[in-house]
Amino acid sequence: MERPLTKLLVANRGEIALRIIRSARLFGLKTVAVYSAADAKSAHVGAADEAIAIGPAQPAKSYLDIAAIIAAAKHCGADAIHPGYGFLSERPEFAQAAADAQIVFVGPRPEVMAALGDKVAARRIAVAAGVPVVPGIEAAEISATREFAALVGYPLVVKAAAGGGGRGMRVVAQAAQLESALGAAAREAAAAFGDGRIFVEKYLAHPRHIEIQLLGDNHGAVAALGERDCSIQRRHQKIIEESPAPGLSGAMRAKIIDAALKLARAAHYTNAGTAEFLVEGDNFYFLEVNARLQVEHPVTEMRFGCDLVCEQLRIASGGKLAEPAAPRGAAIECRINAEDPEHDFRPATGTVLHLSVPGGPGVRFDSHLARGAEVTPWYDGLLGKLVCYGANREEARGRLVNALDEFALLGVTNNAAYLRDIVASEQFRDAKLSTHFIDSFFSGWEIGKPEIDAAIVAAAITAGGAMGDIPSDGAALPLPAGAERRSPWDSLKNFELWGSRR
Amino acid sequence: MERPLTKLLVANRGEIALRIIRSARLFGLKTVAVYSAADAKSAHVGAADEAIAIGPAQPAKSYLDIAAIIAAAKHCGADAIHPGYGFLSERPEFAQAAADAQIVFVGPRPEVMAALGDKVAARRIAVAAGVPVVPGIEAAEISATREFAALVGYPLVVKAAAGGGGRGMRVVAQAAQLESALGAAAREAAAAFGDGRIFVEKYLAHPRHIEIQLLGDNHGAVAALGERDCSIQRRHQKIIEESPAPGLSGAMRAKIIDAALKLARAAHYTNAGTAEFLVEGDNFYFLEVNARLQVEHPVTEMRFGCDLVCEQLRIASGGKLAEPAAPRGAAIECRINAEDPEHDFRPATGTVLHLSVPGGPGVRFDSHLARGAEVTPWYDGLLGKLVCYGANREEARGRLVNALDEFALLGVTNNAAYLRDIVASEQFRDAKLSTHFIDSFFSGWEIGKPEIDAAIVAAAITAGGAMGDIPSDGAALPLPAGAERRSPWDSLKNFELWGSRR
Amino acid sequence: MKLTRAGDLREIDAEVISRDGGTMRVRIGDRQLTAEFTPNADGGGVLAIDGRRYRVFGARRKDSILVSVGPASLEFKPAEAASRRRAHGLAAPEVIAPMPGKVLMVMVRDGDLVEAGQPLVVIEAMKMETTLAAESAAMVKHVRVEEGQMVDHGAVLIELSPSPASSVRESAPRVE
Amino acid sequence: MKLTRAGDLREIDAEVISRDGGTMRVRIGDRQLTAEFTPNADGGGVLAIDGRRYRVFGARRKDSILVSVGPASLEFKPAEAASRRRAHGLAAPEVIAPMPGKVLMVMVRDGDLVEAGQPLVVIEAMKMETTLAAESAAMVKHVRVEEGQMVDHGAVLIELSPSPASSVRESAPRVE
Repeated sequence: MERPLTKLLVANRGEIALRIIRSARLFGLKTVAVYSAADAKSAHVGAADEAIAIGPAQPAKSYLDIAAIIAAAKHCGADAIHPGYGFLSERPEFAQAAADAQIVFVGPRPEVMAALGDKVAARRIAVAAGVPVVPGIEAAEISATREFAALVGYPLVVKAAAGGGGRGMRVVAQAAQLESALGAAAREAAAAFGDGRIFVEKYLAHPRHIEIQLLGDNHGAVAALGERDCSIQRRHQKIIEESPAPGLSGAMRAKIIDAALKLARAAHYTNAGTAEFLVEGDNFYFLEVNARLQVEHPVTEMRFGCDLVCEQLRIASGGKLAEPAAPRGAAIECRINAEDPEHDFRPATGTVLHLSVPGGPGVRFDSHLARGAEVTPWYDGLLGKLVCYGANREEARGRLVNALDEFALLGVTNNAAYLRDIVASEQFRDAKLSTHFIDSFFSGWEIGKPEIDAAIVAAAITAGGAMGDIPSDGAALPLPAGAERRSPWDSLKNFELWGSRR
Repeated sequence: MERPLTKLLVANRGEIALRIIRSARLFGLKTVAVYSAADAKSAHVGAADEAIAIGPAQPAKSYLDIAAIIAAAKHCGADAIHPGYGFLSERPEFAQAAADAQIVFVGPRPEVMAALGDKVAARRIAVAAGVPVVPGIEAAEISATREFAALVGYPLVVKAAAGGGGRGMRVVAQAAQLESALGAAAREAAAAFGDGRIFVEKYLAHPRHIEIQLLGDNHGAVAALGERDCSIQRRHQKIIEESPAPGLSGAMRAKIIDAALKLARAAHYTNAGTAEFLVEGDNFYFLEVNARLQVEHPVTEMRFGCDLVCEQLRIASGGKLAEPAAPRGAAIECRINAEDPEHDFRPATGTVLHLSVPGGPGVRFDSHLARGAEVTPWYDGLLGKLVCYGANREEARGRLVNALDEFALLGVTNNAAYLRDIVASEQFRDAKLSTHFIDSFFSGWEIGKPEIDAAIVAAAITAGGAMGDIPSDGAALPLPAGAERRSPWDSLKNFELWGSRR
Repeated sequence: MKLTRAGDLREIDAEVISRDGGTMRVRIGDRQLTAEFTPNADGGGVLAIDGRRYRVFGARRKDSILVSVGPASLEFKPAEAASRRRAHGLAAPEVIAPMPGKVLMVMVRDGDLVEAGQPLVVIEAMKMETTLAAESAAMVKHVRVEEGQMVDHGAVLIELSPSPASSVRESAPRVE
Repeated sequence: MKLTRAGDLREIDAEVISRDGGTMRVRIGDRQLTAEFTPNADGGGVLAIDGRRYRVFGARRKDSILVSVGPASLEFKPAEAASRRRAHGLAAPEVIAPMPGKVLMVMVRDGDLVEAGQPLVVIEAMKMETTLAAESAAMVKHVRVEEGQMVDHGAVLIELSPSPASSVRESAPRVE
């Protein structure tokens, strides 16, 4: 059953492609990057041993194009494909296409993905295994959905059946919004996952999001590597994740882990996956299984001292699951996104003009960014994951505050200051965690007044030329014929006071 | 006995100053940086809550000026001083001056430093505690030193009595070299430590350098946090360190730890310190105690999941030593130095024009460098420490090879490629560790021929303007009167082929 | 100098009153503050204001200045650009694409009267839908895009003119 | 073009023979190789030669080009500078400070005859003593520095002239 692998194609981009390449190299594999036209100069392309262009910027014609990726794998002689997260990672057709091409897919078998990766089918398995679920229904027909809504009451939550990561998810507060929410969710789901099926669930009042990291090998062994609390979400997407879940009782943890293992065994689950639950009071409800590596897997790695991508590769090559080490300390991750937290988290794009990355003890930064990197509108806005370890939660939290204070990124609007204020807050310190954390404590957040004052002074210094490089996007631009090369800042006479003294 | 601290002055510079500031902030202290004129724009100055200029570039007039540093601490109201390593860290007068000014010195008490920090006195304590030592003598008189040499035979090793870090150390192969070696060593020792006393020891044939991390509190508790193997040295300075020491038997480890604890108890040692030993076959010999934080402390931190600077601060504020966590996995550190490994490690200086820092799981980089940072000739050439963790040594080693492959630093000649080749070598993989490792396997090292070919091509591309920023040191230099602004590369007509196509 | 933060219409009136070495006296609106700037080797620096030290970086772009203060990053534009946008007596006379993306839905037509906050266009970028709404009551003068079209950052999607019914803001509020 | 690596007297004769997009044919000495360059967003790029990919960066300085290939960093100088140094038929007609530092010891005087490898000056920099030795047999023409003096990178410490007894190297060896 052992099948030694030699060359891995990474069917993804951004930080996760780079992260997979790093571990694949550690595991002894040659690595192949694939890239769209928009990513030709991206970090994962330079990091791999080979790089293959698979199509234009549009995801549907590149990172979501199964045929193009399988063709690339055959072309370069890759004997394994790692799908990362998002894109094709939970598409059974992709796993099947790899299998048909005699290529090892680093993930569960297609039939397991089909059963567990789909929210609707996964609920059936959970119910059969005796695992509690949130009341819900597949929203195939609007009349049945209305009936369900009348039964359980509003608010409801609308989700992509095939999805994950909060895409296509919407909360519906009253009956009048139901139809339009279903439409918008279906559109986003179709665009993001190529599958517009929608699922509707009862919306819990103050749940925590707790998930269990699972690993299963091809010899029937299944293991759980503790839990993660991912309650802190904006727009239904996680932005801060941690392990262990603070304040979770040992009994509750044991019950949830037991439920996750039951599910995994019932589904004959293999490779890495995550069982997600909502926890409210003394109850917990199965939510879904993400049949892939999770964005927030590093918190588990830091606590268990393991490398989940290496574990995935070991399992994929037929190896046996090793007994996980005992967990130690605590780890917290935050996601630095290209978005504007002062303006409803609207996506941002741009070129990185300056990047300061924190370092030192207990700090990990997973990112494909560097000075000069471009953030385009084509893909999701995850710029990097800052993860801190501590002997306990307070130490991990303190490190993360300090690391965010050391972080600086110029050129792409991002949420680092927002994350910093959340992690430094009393509410986070006191672990008042629920999926409504942001709405309860951090809606209407703004950059502090003293920081804005400092920024205005810094802008004056920059305008005067006493700080900052000349970025390539300004200086190198060809001027239209007849235009003068005159900076709008030339008129700011006050500020030349600074420049003139240089 | 508890004395809560509020503000810490960091009496050091470079990576260690930054590293101490990070942990002090985590511990809840305000931080004060001090800096010489050469370091005014350095990272530690920007990282602290306050920064105080203490003198000109010459170490004797700034970082070694006890009066200036104590005055700075009083001026800003610091109630504690952390000395880092090097500079004043092992000078009892400094610890005493702090005590006299009612400032907590983060380190052992002055009398303990005087007893243990000095090689000669420390040997006496070791002998009294029944710990084996290498045959040696204080070289106060040349005639007595000659007698000792005749007794134990050449080669001998000459060291600074007050020193550490290999400074002033010299191997003497034959009698004729003895006198000049003593002279040179005394000069370097006087310059580096303000104390020209010299010690001479028998030079062992194939010893490993094994050291024990010690912590002692003010309540009489002493703990050992495992060992580090620091055998890989060039010019008697460590460049690669790891924990655990590969292949060291459990029995030998226990004996060495026991000896280190005996010594620490005999000396009533407090705060962090390191007992260094040479191990040859079944024998081990006490070498010296470094009565301070060690450069290579991160490998211990990674393995034990602890923060040694926080432990130092806890101890200094009167706290009790916590039972150390059980160690896990393996960690390896390498020191990236501003030096030329192709030319006898001669020191290098310059301005950082580009820096690529590796990231991802198990990678830690402690450094004060950033693009634009200047490396001056005034201080030691440590640019940063790259430390990797692994579930076992092979994983840590593989990660370190990959991390070094991802590292790039332009503008200051450095040993990253040399370290990469060492860590990737069979000899290092097989842990053929002795203090002669470099002489045996890596003398005459050169950058590989394929890499030189690639570099020549890259130089052509750079000459043609298709790669690289225009660095500040070239473009911004004022030209001498009458000089033309003409690049020597203008004459390289072949290379304009590239430029002309842009 | 007069500037605005990107995405914010309030005008900031700031002035460097005096400078001595790294120490500068700055007026922001009606307030004055003293700031001390120490450059760092990495191209940024440290700004000390009221006993607090801020790590700052700056970069000039063609039409804006980008600044970071600790982990916060801010974009400033010269006020003249903002004034141009307010020329018609509207909070914003144009609906502009805040990022490149695809126009998913256009909810209005030429001549429509819209209220403040009314959704006008939905853009998709980075896998997220973003709805652009009217900043004040207005009349839709001209819809410049259609559904499915790709647009660049800064592209004008819809031109607005003052609504007959709306009360026109004469000047933008200032940051005190 | 002719260039040398800093600290190495051997001359490298290299030429870009042809170029098509990112693919170039390069001659180095008597050998030829094909290299493919892919720029990366960070200002560097990837160079593929003989099926291996090298991560490279480059920077131009006033009188040299700096290049990194993976973790290795190299400095190249135009060969003309090196030729100047060989003008007197010596391996090096001058002893030059390889870094800024303090002159700790001067071991020779004007007129001394020295052998290849003989120590001439000791410099201290970065807390380390570095001994500079004669690269070939020579006569000490002029000692320009004294003990205790601070010197800059590139400063001429000692001028040498051909030793009457030595065999003079006519040309520097080339890297094949």
